[in-house]
Amino acid sequence: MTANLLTLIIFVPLVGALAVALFADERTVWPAAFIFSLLPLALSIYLLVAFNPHDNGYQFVERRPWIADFGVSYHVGVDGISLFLVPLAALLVSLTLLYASGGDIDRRPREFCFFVLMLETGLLGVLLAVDLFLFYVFWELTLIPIYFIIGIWGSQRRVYAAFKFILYTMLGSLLMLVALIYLVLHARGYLGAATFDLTDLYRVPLSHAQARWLFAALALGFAVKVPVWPLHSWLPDAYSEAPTAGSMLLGGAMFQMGVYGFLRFAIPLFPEVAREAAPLFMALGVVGIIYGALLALAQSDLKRLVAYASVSHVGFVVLGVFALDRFSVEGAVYQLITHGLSTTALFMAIGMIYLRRRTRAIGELGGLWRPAPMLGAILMVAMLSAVGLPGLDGFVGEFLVLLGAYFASWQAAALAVSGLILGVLYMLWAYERVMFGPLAKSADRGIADLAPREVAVIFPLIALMFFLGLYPRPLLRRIEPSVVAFLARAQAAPAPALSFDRAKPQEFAGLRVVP
Amino acid sequence: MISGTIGAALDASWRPVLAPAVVAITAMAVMLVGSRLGEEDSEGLGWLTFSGLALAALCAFAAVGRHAPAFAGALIVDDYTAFFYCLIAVCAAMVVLLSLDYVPALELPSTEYYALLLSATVGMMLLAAAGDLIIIFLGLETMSISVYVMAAIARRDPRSSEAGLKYFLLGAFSTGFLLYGIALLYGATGSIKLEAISRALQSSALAASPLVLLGLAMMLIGFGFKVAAVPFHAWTPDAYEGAPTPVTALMAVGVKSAAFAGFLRLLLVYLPALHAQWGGALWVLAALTMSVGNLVALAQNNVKRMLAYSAIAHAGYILVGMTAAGGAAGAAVLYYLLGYAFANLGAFAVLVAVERVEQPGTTLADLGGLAKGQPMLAAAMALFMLSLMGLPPLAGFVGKFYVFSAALQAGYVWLVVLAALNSVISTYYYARVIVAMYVNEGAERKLRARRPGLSVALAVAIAATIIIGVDPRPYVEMAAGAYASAAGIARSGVRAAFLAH
Amino acid sequence: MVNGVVVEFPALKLMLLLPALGVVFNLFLGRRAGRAIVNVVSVAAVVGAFLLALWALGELLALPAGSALKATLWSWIYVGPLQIDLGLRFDALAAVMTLVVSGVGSIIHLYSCGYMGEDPDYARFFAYMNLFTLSMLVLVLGNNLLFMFIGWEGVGLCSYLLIAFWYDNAQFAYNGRKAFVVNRIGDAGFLLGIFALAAAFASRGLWTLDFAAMREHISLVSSAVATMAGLLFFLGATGKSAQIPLYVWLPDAMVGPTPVSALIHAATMVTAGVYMVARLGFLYQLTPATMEVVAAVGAITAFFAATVALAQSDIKRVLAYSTISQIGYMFLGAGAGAFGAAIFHIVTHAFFKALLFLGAGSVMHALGGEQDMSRMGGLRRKLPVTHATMLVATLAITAVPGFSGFFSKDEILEAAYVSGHYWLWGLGVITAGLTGLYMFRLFFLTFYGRSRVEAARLPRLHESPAVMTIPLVILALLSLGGGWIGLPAGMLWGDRIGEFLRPVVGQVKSVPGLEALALSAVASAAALSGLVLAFVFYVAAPGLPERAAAWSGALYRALREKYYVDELYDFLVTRPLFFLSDVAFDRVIDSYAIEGLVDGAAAAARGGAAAIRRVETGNVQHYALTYLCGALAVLAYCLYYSMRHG
Amino acid sequence: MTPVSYYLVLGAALFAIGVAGVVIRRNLIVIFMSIEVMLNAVNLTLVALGRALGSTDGQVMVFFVMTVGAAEAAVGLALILAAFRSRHTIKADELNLMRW
Repeated sequence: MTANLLTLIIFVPLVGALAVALFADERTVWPAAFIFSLLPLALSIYLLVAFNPHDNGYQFVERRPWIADFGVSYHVGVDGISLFLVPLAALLVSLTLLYASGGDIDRRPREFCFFVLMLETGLLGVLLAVDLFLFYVFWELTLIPIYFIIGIWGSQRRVYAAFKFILYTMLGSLLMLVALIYLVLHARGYLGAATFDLTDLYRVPLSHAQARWLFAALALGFAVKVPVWPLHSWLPDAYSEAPTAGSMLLGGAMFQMGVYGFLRFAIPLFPEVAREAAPLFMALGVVGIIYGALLALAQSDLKRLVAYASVSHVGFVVLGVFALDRFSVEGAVYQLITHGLSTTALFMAIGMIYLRRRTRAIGELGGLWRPAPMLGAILMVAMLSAVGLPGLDGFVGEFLVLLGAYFASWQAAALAVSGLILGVLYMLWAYERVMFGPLAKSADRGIADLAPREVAVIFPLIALMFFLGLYPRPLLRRIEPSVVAFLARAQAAPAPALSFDRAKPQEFAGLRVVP
Repeated sequence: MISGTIGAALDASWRPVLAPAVVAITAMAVMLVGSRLGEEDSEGLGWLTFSGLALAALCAFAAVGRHAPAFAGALIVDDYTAFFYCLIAVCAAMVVLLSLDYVPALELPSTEYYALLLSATVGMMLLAAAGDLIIIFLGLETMSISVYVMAAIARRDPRSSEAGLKYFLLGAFSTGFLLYGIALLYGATGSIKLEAISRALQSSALAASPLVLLGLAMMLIGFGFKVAAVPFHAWTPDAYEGAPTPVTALMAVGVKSAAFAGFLRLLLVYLPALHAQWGGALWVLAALTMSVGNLVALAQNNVKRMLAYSAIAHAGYILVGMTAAGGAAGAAVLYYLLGYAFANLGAFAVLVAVERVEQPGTTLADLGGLAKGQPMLAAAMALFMLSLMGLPPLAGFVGKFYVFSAALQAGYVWLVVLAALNSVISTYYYARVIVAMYVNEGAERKLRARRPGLSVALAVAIAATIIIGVDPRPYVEMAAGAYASAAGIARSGVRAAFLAH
Repeated sequence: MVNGVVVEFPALKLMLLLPALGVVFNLFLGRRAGRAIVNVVSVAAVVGAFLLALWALGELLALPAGSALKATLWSWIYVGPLQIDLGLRFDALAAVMTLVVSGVGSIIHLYSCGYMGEDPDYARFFAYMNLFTLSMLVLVLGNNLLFMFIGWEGVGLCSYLLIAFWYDNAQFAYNGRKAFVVNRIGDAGFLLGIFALAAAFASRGLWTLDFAAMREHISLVSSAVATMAGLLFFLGATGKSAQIPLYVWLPDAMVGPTPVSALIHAATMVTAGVYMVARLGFLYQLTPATMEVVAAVGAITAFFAATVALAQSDIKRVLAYSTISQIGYMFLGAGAGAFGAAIFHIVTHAFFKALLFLGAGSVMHALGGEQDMSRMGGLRRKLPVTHATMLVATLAITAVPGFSGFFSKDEILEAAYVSGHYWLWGLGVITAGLTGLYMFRLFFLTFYGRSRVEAARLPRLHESPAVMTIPLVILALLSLGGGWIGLPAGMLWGDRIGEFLRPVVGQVKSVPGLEALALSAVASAAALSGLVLAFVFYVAAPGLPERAAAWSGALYRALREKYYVDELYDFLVTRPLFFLSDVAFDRVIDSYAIEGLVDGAAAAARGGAAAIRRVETGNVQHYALTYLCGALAVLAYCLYYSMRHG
Repeated sequence: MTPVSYYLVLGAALFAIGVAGVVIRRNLIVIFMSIEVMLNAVNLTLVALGRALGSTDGQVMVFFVMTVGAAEAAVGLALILAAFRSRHTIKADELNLMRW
């Protein structure tokens, strides 16, 4: 099984998607989809167990030619950076399906399950691809399902949000594609053969100008996805218009893609430029932290609030990645996991409120703790995790990020810390207005507390928050070697500045007729 | 096998025209049979046409593996020709499948319809195989005149006759330019044979002569019209919108492929010496075509008209590839046409399936709620839109990928960036179709009972769109081989250029 | 430290486990188990911790001075060279704090069983209380800064939860959040302090946040870094310990249940800042400037809060300001280098201030929740036990010689004087007088004079049940005798607590006996004169306060309105922040600038499309014209080309 | 002997006249006639060039053009007729059912 483990993990959901779409009926579709989503989860847990924590390279590598002539191969592998994101994505998809079946998705369940499972394949593929072409294919593959999920099951302005999302993402990804092709063509001049293999492309020397443009194109694609301020404006719309299940996937499992892109591709491929751009991105990260927090403070819709809070939190991640410090990068990777958990839990809790009250407007709610203390408690834990209370998961990553950022630039860390203060302010203010205070509206009085199935859905997340907050060591241990390897690349001296041989492409461009 | 037998039975010199000959004979057969049959038997005629085209597609293989002029250089037989024979025959056959429903429903005159379809196909094939300027002209006109009539064939629909008329007037107008170009080129080089022209232009003195330049410009203009390049595109939306839907499909796929076949052979294979001259013009045309096509498509509510602008936009992408020139570009364009053809045919097939008899033409509103009533049709349409959008792993993506590669390889970075930005714009209008089908509610409508032919066409289009994208290798090989054979360079030469070994 | 040994003592883990189990039990089973079982479990958890602490103390005392007990829960954050464990360290300083936390905590838990006797949410209450105990123990036992930070933020969280315990009241919820947010400001400073310190050590190759290791290698830290880190940590301390400028949350925190005020907002949590400063004494000693700041902020806060306390009519609010004032003393002591004295004052303060709050709680319990002193008076006969115990506490806080507060406060003032902070010493002495005045004002207004209790409440007026009065008595005894563990050096058994703490917090130079006596006399005189003044104002001549208030006019209003500091903060911080967030960012920058750019691009594309499609007029001749224009352009290009190259 | 350039210029002038006619005249029949003028201008050019080059290709070409022109004429007139039947007009600018 180990030989094809990653392939199984990636494609079992796709098989499930097709099976569900073709064979399931309204009654069996939810359990079927859920079971199909459990398979990759189980496999990825096996992956965790079997992973060798001392190896800093790719493990479980599978490599076979695909479009061999163009150097495209089906090359997948897992390292410490992606190791935990895989089971996380699988878990979140399972929980999303479980949650969605409870009333959140009330129509066209078959299509929904199809898209969610297809999305899972895309997500896992993005995390596991080592070949740039393969990566790009999966990257785009995630786009369509979530577009449908927002567009079909979203709320009022869903179409607008879906368009905004897809146009933003396409803008980034198509320029990225251009850059990737350019890079590969350029690399062929050195390697003798075209290759999309990441490990080969590391060896290609680039002129500074080339590296700068290529980095810019890749960074744009990834920055949109993260999103890095000021490219965030799709996010509040997408997060708030999507159905709860969609928000959970977007906020919990998809935001990692952009950061992952930086970690895996943009920075290691162009370390020199990345180092140059690092101060800029750190600054953008800090601006994002404060900007997102201030905007979250101004929101009157719970989902929009969490959306802007996400902008703020990914600011920490960006800061951590670009501080290019061992602590901060490891913290950023850790935050990829923890932010996914807390955002998912927050959206889930908000969804539970919405199912009961049919509103997400903070002003319409109040005093919900009285009728629904369990819901209140869960929302509290999720919020505390999000604001980085020590002892919960969010703190570990935030601490490491800030520590590393402090080493890189104490000013950045000092400014970023204000995000922690504002975080408590907007989260607890919203919490206070929703959960505390008198029961103002008669509609609030009758609402039910969590049903057992809802507890079952959210409990794994809460448990993980405590576990990851109190015992991060096993994760950090496995992440570390890959982070060290990443930093070694990121700090590497520029490749020997060979002069680029322009003659080679000319040969092809000016194909002459043989008389 | 069949092709082998037939091929062996015939004189070798007939091989190059085997496929068009089969089509032409079928056309005559259709006219003969059709005159004996009543209109109610149109489906039988359709199947007759289909089998002729299928046979022609097989016969196309008779041309494979050779590179030789035939009929004193009037036609060129090589893998390139075979590729386009095959592509054109398949496209035409698919259009027949689309028409099986449509012709009786709109009460079109079936005999004339199928005969014209076949003669248009003959013209396309000739254009693809043309080795001299006369055949280029003849092929173009055979194709065009047939299609003018086909566009106007729905006599009860005033828009159809208007479409035909406009197409005809502008087409004839454009023919004047093309012809003038032919005349000038002939005057400058003293030959109408492409080989000879190409040889003559090797001398730089001649290449710089104003006569050559003017001729080249006129040819660009003429072909620009046929491939719907901006600013010679104005006929496209009206003709596409007014023509009966299967005819629109033929225009979007067959006419376009054939025009590009001729255009590509002329410029890339025989006039690379003038690349310095036409490259810049094509650069501008490509940029304009992409941008205008995509932008105006944003504003369309009629799906056929939207697809017309989308066709313009795709012509722009193909022109990007042509601008790059070289082996990689040639192969990329061929591959692109392949993927583009099936996605478009599929989209038109869906339109045929959902179109109402009393009101031809489909607006976005008409697609509302399609996903609920006709989930398979909607899914298929979504797939085609995604392929046209250029999303992996569908054929449209790989095509774009190769075209971009070729252009980047030749150093046209900004043109490719512009193409990428245009692709972003295109996302919007393709996605709008998906939104219409999946998000919007529509009135419940009963669709015509579909004949199996249309379902077959849809299935083929779906399968091709996926397969060509997921495992592009054999098709890339095919495209690269075809172009290599035409360009007279070793197949490995193109491989070296286009692929990596 | 010099001769000390470190001994593994696994029972320390148990000390955390007990309250943790209490939390889990109360949260998940509390409602089902019923009130009696919840009471027993919750109190037992804390008492158990107290007994364990006593056991550990016994072990510790058996070891040579400067020894410590330790235990490690598990490894926590390990990244590269930085290895942070969840480690516990029970040295003299931790021992004192642990005993106070679990000891006073036990008493207050016991009291709560009575006080919360009718509240339906008892399970949640005790869950929070146990969680608080757990966090506080983590705070004092943590052997490194980061583990301590878990407790540090944990107590802040519990404080928030307990202030907002009666969440139906929107104001209470607001006050809870205010406390948390203000605390977080301090916490941010704490965190930055950690970074500064870690970076300073790391730059010299030492990767640690462990107190013992840092203390040992503190010489690696330059004094500039020490100053910066010290100030950052002190910012954290001002948040947690309600000092200027971050004290504003504490008076508002009084809306929580009274046992909470006693335990969290008087006895333990608010002194965490002092504990932290003492714990980091080795750092502060490197940087005299920071010490000055600490001392000055302490003394000024002490004075400032005391003046405000003079004019408040809410009994708990007076106590809150008195807490702020007393903690100011502690910082004065710490800033003067007398960390031992500061800790000593934590201990005595825990006794008498807890007692004061519990007494106030008892009064409120009797009056059905009344907190306004203008509706009390003459209660001494109805509430004899409360009255007696409150008297002891008031005498203790006033620092009347012999009572516990006297010894600790005396040590602090002496240290301030000895270290040359004469101005601050003077301020401390004046504050001592003010303390006597406002505390006895409280005492007299509550228990003496004419009864101003609302008639409706009179019939139900009763002394509290035994479960509440017994804790009062215990605390009264402690307030009375608790100071005797730290007599001036040379007197009877001398300064036991000071000697016990010395290996951890260091020693202050003392002054000759006679001079010390004089200093004590001055302070005591000030305190007693405050007492007498209060007697005159509120017992002998009850009309006087009103006249004094009228006479002082603006000053009195300023005092009553707490110097308008809340309003000032509102104007300077809160409103600008919300304006920035709501108007500047949400409505202008995000909606217009960023969103506008995006929607503008979309609109431009649509506009372009609308413009270009107009070319497509439907008139075939226009098409021909377009075509012609294109053709001419191509021809022109060719001409241009041939002219340039031909 | 008349230089070939005379013919070429005449051809170009005729072509331009044809183009102008297509763009300017509103009557569909006249537009169509203008197109014929364009074709014949090219024919003239071809013949002249063929003669100048001494090759027959030009003349051969002209035959084909004439043939195709005849086909176009047939088809074109039929289309104009069809349009007239349905719309009762042969004004180019009135045929604008489809636009934008």
